[in-house]
Amino acid sequence: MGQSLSSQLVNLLAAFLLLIAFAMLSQRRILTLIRLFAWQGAALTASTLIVAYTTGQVHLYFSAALTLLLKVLLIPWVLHRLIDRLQIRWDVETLINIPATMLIGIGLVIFAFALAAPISELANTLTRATLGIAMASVLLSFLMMIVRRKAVPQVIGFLAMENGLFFAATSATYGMPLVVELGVALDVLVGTFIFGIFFFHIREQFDSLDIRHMEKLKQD
Amino acid sequence: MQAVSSPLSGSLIVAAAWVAIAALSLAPSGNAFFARKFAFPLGTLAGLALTAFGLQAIWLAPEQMTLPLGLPDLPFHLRLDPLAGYFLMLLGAVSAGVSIYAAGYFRDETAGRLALIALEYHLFLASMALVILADDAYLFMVAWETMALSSYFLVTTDHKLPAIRSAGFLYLLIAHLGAIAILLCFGVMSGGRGDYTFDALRAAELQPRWATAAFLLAFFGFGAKAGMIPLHAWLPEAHPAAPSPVSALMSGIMLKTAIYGMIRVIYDLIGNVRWEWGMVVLAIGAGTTLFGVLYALMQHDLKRLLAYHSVENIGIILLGFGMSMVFVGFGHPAAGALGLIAALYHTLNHAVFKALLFLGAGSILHATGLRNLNSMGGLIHKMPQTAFYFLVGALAISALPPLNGFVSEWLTFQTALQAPILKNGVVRSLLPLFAATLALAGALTAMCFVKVYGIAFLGRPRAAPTQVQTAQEIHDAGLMERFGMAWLAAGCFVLGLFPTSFLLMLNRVSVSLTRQGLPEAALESNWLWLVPIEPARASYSPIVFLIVIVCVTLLTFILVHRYYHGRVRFSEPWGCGYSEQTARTQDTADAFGQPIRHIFGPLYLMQRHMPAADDAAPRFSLKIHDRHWYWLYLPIARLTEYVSSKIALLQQGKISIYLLYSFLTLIALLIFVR
Amino acid sequence: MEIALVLGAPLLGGLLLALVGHKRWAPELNAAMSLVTLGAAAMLTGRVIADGPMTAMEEQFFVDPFNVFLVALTAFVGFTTALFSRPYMRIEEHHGRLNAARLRLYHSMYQLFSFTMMLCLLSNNVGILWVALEGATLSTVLLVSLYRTPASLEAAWKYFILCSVGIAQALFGVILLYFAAEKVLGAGGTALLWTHLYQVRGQLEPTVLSLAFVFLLVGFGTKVGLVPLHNWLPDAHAEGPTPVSAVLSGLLLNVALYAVVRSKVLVDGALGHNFSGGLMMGFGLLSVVVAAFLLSRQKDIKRMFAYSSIEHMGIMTFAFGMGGPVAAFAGLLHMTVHSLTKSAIFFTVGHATQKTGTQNMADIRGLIEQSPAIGWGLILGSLAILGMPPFGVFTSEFMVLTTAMHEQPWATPVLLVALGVAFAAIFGKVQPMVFGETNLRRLPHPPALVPVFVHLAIVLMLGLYIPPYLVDWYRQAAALIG
Amino acid sequence: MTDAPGIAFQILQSVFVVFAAPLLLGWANQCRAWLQNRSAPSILLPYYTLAKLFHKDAVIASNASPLFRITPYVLFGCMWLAAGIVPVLATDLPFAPAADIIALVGVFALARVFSALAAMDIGTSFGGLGARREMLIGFLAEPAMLMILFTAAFISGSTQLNTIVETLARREFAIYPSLAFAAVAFLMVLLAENARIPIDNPTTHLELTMVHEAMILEYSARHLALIEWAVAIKLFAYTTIGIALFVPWGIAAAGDWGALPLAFAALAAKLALAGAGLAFLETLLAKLRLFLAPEFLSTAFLLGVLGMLTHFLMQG
Repeated sequence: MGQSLSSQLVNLLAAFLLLIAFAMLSQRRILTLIRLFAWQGAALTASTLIVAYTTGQVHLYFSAALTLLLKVLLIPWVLHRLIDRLQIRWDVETLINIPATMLIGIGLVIFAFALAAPISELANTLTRATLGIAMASVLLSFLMMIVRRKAVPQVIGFLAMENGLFFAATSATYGMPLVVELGVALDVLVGTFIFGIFFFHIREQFDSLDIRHMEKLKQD
Repeated sequence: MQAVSSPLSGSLIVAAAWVAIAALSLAPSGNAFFARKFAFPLGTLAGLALTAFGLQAIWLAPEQMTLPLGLPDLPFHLRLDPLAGYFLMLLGAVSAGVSIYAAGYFRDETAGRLALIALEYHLFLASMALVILADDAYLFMVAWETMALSSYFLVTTDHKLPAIRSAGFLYLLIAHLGAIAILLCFGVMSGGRGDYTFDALRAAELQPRWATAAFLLAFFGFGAKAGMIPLHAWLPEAHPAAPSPVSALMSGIMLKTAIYGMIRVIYDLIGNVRWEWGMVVLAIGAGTTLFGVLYALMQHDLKRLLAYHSVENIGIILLGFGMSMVFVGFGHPAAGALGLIAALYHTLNHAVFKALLFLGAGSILHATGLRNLNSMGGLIHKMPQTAFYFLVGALAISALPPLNGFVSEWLTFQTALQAPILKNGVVRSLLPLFAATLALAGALTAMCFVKVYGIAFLGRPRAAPTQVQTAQEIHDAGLMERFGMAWLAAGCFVLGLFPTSFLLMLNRVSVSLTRQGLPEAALESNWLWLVPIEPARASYSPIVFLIVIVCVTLLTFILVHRYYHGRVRFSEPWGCGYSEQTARTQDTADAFGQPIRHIFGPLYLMQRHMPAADDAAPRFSLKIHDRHWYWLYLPIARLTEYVSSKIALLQQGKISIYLLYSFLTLIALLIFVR
Repeated sequence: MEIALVLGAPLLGGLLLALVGHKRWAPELNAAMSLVTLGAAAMLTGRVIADGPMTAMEEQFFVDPFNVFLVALTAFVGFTTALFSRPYMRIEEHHGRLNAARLRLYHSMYQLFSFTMMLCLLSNNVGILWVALEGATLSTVLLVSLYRTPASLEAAWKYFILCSVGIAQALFGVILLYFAAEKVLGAGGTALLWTHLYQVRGQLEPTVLSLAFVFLLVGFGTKVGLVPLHNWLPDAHAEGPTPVSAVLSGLLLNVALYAVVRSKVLVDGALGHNFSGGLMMGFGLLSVVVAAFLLSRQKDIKRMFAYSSIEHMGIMTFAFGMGGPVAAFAGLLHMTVHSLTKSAIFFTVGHATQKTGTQNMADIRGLIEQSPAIGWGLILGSLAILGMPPFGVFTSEFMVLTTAMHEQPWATPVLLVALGVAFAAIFGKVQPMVFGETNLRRLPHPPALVPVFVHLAIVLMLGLYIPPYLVDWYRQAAALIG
Repeated sequence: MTDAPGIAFQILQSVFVVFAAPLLLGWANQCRAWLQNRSAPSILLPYYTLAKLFHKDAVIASNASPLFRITPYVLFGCMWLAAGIVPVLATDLPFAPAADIIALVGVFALARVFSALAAMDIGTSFGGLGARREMLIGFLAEPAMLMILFTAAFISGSTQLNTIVETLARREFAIYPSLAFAAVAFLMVLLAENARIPIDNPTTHLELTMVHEAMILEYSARHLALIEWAVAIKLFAYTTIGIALFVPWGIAAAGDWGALPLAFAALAAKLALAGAGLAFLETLLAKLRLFLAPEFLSTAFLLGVLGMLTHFLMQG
């Protein structure tokens, strides 16, 4: 696989990643959301693998494996189990209507690209344009967290943001040192479990995972 | 002994001794043994020693010292110059009287309270000494705020009363705001060089704009502590709230540290005084003077009344100080020196007589449990000695010759009469007007103390026996208390009768500050005659005055008794022949102020309840509110409240909104970076 | 060696207590482990002060005066808080707010939290620092919701979401930093090590670093509690158990600020001008002002002191942003005195709320009457935190303000107004709680008040006298920060 | 300053003033009676009254304090001191430097405070009422008086009455508009301070109007005599202050025995005029309501200020 081909592939995957981020932003159904999240993980794994293969960085294979394990398999599975146990299948409600969100999202993408452009010039990696996409998907996930009203989509948004970050790490820098990646992965894993615990606690206390119930602590 | 021989180290040892007494007072022992038996007498001795060191320092060259404490770049600097020496003397002498009084006054406190009082009391004294000794901004601020803090805890000794709590709060708040202004003032003075020793501040040449800013900040900051309007609000609340010896310390000494600070900063550190500053000081001083006395006349709580008089006297000090600044600003340092001397002399005088009056009020409170004048009466029969000392204080504060209050007011008048040497026509004609406010205030003070003395000590007891401890229980002050009062009363006489020696001291202070003192003619006159400028222009001899008046009075007495008989019959009061003369027909404190309320009506915010014609139980009640609350304090409080209510809208509890804040912050910063 | 002990003791403690944390003697074990940490930290400090900075384990850990200072502080406050939490948690159990299982969670997480903070401070690797900071969030989030009340769940949820999102931004910053460093240091391990980054900071790409700093500031700043990223902080402080509030305020915020300051040093080196300082001063000032005005609106005592923490973090951020040896010195000193004072306040607040059974300030009255030690501790602590001399908080504020007067004259009046407003607010609330009439209940266990007065005594001493070796140490640290 | 003739002059003047003072009062009363078409009492009536009072037994309320009993002596002493300071017959008296005009005002204030305190001592309703009214008038009159004195002090550059009188008496005749204002103000203050119409009426004992009399209701016999005498000296002292400030011509220097007869003659003439003028004014004016007193006195104060400002304006 030549440099250009792999860089085209990575770019393609990057575009895919961004597309999924948009899809998540507009998605109303929670199950689909989880599925999209898994797909995003898959794209991330693929791109990591490509970069690893092209550059011959061994630790990136580990990284890819970790991503696959964690973000494609384990976390979606946990989330599935959770919503099964908690019986939440209803449609996702948003605070702002979806077209408006999409418009803002597009604005964010443009902004991220503009921001990343001068930095991308500096990159000597094969995937220079991807930094902008990574940043855009981080921001889109952020936006998603803002507009969602339920706890579970918020968490998915957070995890998607983590995906964007991972993508930035692999595509822009050929991955962080392994020990860091492991640490980050551990944090994500523990975080997910704690989220899970929380869902139960919240559910127990409020009979719902709607975060509107959690607006009691405020200034008056 | 080498260490003690230097006034600076001596003063420092005194301060350390006070701290040590404070620490020992806390030592757990049966019934606070140390605090009860030794703390206050030892504190008195320390005070006397400090008086001696202060007096000594007035005549010596400035002395400096650095302690290995404080900030790494700014260790504690100490300096004792004549100005500091003068104030140390004030602190030592007045506190000696108050401490010995306190030794008796606090005798019957419970152990816990006594230990705390002794701790805070002596820390308070030590911090005041350090304020005066400080020679860098950091030590000054530390001592200054420690002073505020220790006195705050003293004020809130009886914290179970809500009024005392709110008084304490207000006190510490305004003190702290003042301290913030002072800190900012030091910052302005340092002019960005970052050296905060007073030596460096003294050396700094400020642009006029910045010098004016520094002056305003200092004036605000110290004025808040001194209790000038409109920052006085805490004073009439806090001073009465404290136990009486503490009130005496606060009114007598603590307010004076503010005057000290003002003089130190404006004359010594900023330098190059401008006459416009003087006009500001004069305007505020005149307002403070009149406000203080007019509100004092409205009070029926004795300690509150005295507190308002402290406001007034601060105004008088400011008048002298302001005139001094005007003269110095216009380039008449000799006249300026006279004003400064007048202000400083009044500072000492007020310290002495106000402490005396507060102690007297404390004795009344102890004996009768009363602070309300409307319930007092006839105490001169039960506590004749206290009555005598209080009379001395009352005459002194009313600026009556030959006591001390008169001398300093006289000097202030003399300063005002220097006005013709000024070139500026407006200022020249304004100065005597400021003197007129002083005259008015003096006369009103006399009225007020006729009221106080006449109602508290003279006449017949007003309160029903149930309100007071039964008549037998009312006793004169104890030995220690009387000793303290006698010391201060003697001070009133000494300061009133021998002003010339103090004039020389103050001249030295003035020379050390402004390099200019009184004219030669003034200094050459002998101890008998107080001559501020030259004998032909003005002179006053309290000794001759006293001797003549005593001789004449005695002569009259002897002549009358020699040539006529001394027969006396006693009977019921005549009272124009009216038969129904009960104690309730006497004037009350409120009634006494009635003409003033009538004349100065618009000044007061009155809440009056008049009995109707057919009231079965007619009651008259009157509440006077301070207008400053309504145009200054409450609006500021409301503004703060409003701003914070708007800021609180940021926090609505919605996590999405919070995330949005983070998001927007991020975006905004990213745009900013681009 | 000492490093291993400093890190190992709390980690081991966390694991042990996960097993036995519900036993009767668990609080003592907790305190003992903290004591071991403290001892190790003291040894480490002694060594660093004597021998200068050092690294360990293939440069993965390093110690210099700056972080060893925080290590010592963290270990000390961690230990005193463990002492305080001994009776405190027992009383909570006695009052039926907690059960044995939760206590086990608490003790275990307390140690793990210490571990993450120590890791964060000692790690030479920016990435590990990030991981540890995220770990600190994860270990405390369950502590915040320990009582499982609706309010505590809500607080913990907000804490978790806001901090995780915030810290994710920091990760992006780290990636950008790595991206820039990689060009100079080459891919691999060394490009994320502070020591190496510090050496080559002049060669790093300025555009990337300024971008990285924005992400790092927003990320770590969320944990510092900078306005407007602070919204999790009051909730988390108010709803968690008081020892947790004490360590959050006293330690975690410091650690987060430590991360910000480290980043600033790099970015300043790369940019050659005070870009990051400007941002920090802006955030610091905003935090001070907003927090000061919000103080007066608080009804919950812990919440109020949480805002006070925001205010003080603002002051420190401002000081570090201003830069220069004096301001940095002041910032470090302020970290110290704030940690000590604020944790002391939380100790007294904890017992006060236990006595009254409420955190509502309107219902707490007359502490000084019933339990003089708590009352005095609270009012002296409050006055100290408000910057009243002779307490040490004033010392550092004095240095910050006087430096600001010639570095940033415009900011000084703003700071002073905010300090005045804060004074009125806090003091106005504390005084009625301390003074006045009272009817409080007795506590089933004697409260631990020695830590309160030890802290206050140290703060008082720092207000009057800073020992030369401490000055020396701070100066070395300040020189590193610049 | 303290030479023998000076001291002789001082003693002479002091004794003279004390014994001449009731005469002025008698003269004024006589004039007033004439003006009001009444048959006049003897000019010596005040002396008879004093003699009568001194011979009576004193009656004192049983709850009187020592303050009550020493007050008459203090009052008398104060007034005597004042009379010794004012240059009545001669300037350069040896006691004069002991007190300048400000101290003089202080002496009057001291006397006022003592009389007010004594009034409140017995605890009758009238005493308090009188004291309150007296202090009210006092606080209004005192600043006005100071303003007047300041005007004179500015002209002569001194607050020593001596110097003022010498400056004014020895100078070439000139019209000082400022002094004109001051003179009118002084007259008003004099009326108020000496409890004359329109502020007070020395002959009334109506509770609605009396001020000074209300304060001394409880006094009798020798105490009352001393007070009445002191009142007479006060009037005399005020009149002579007025003379010294506004028409000082003819005064002798201390020790100058030759100038003394002329000084006596000039003083007698001036006092006779002043007494007659006082009686004339009291006949012409009606007693003011008590609450118009502040208006009256603030007018005096303003005139004093105006005089002072005029001085500064004219002087340029």
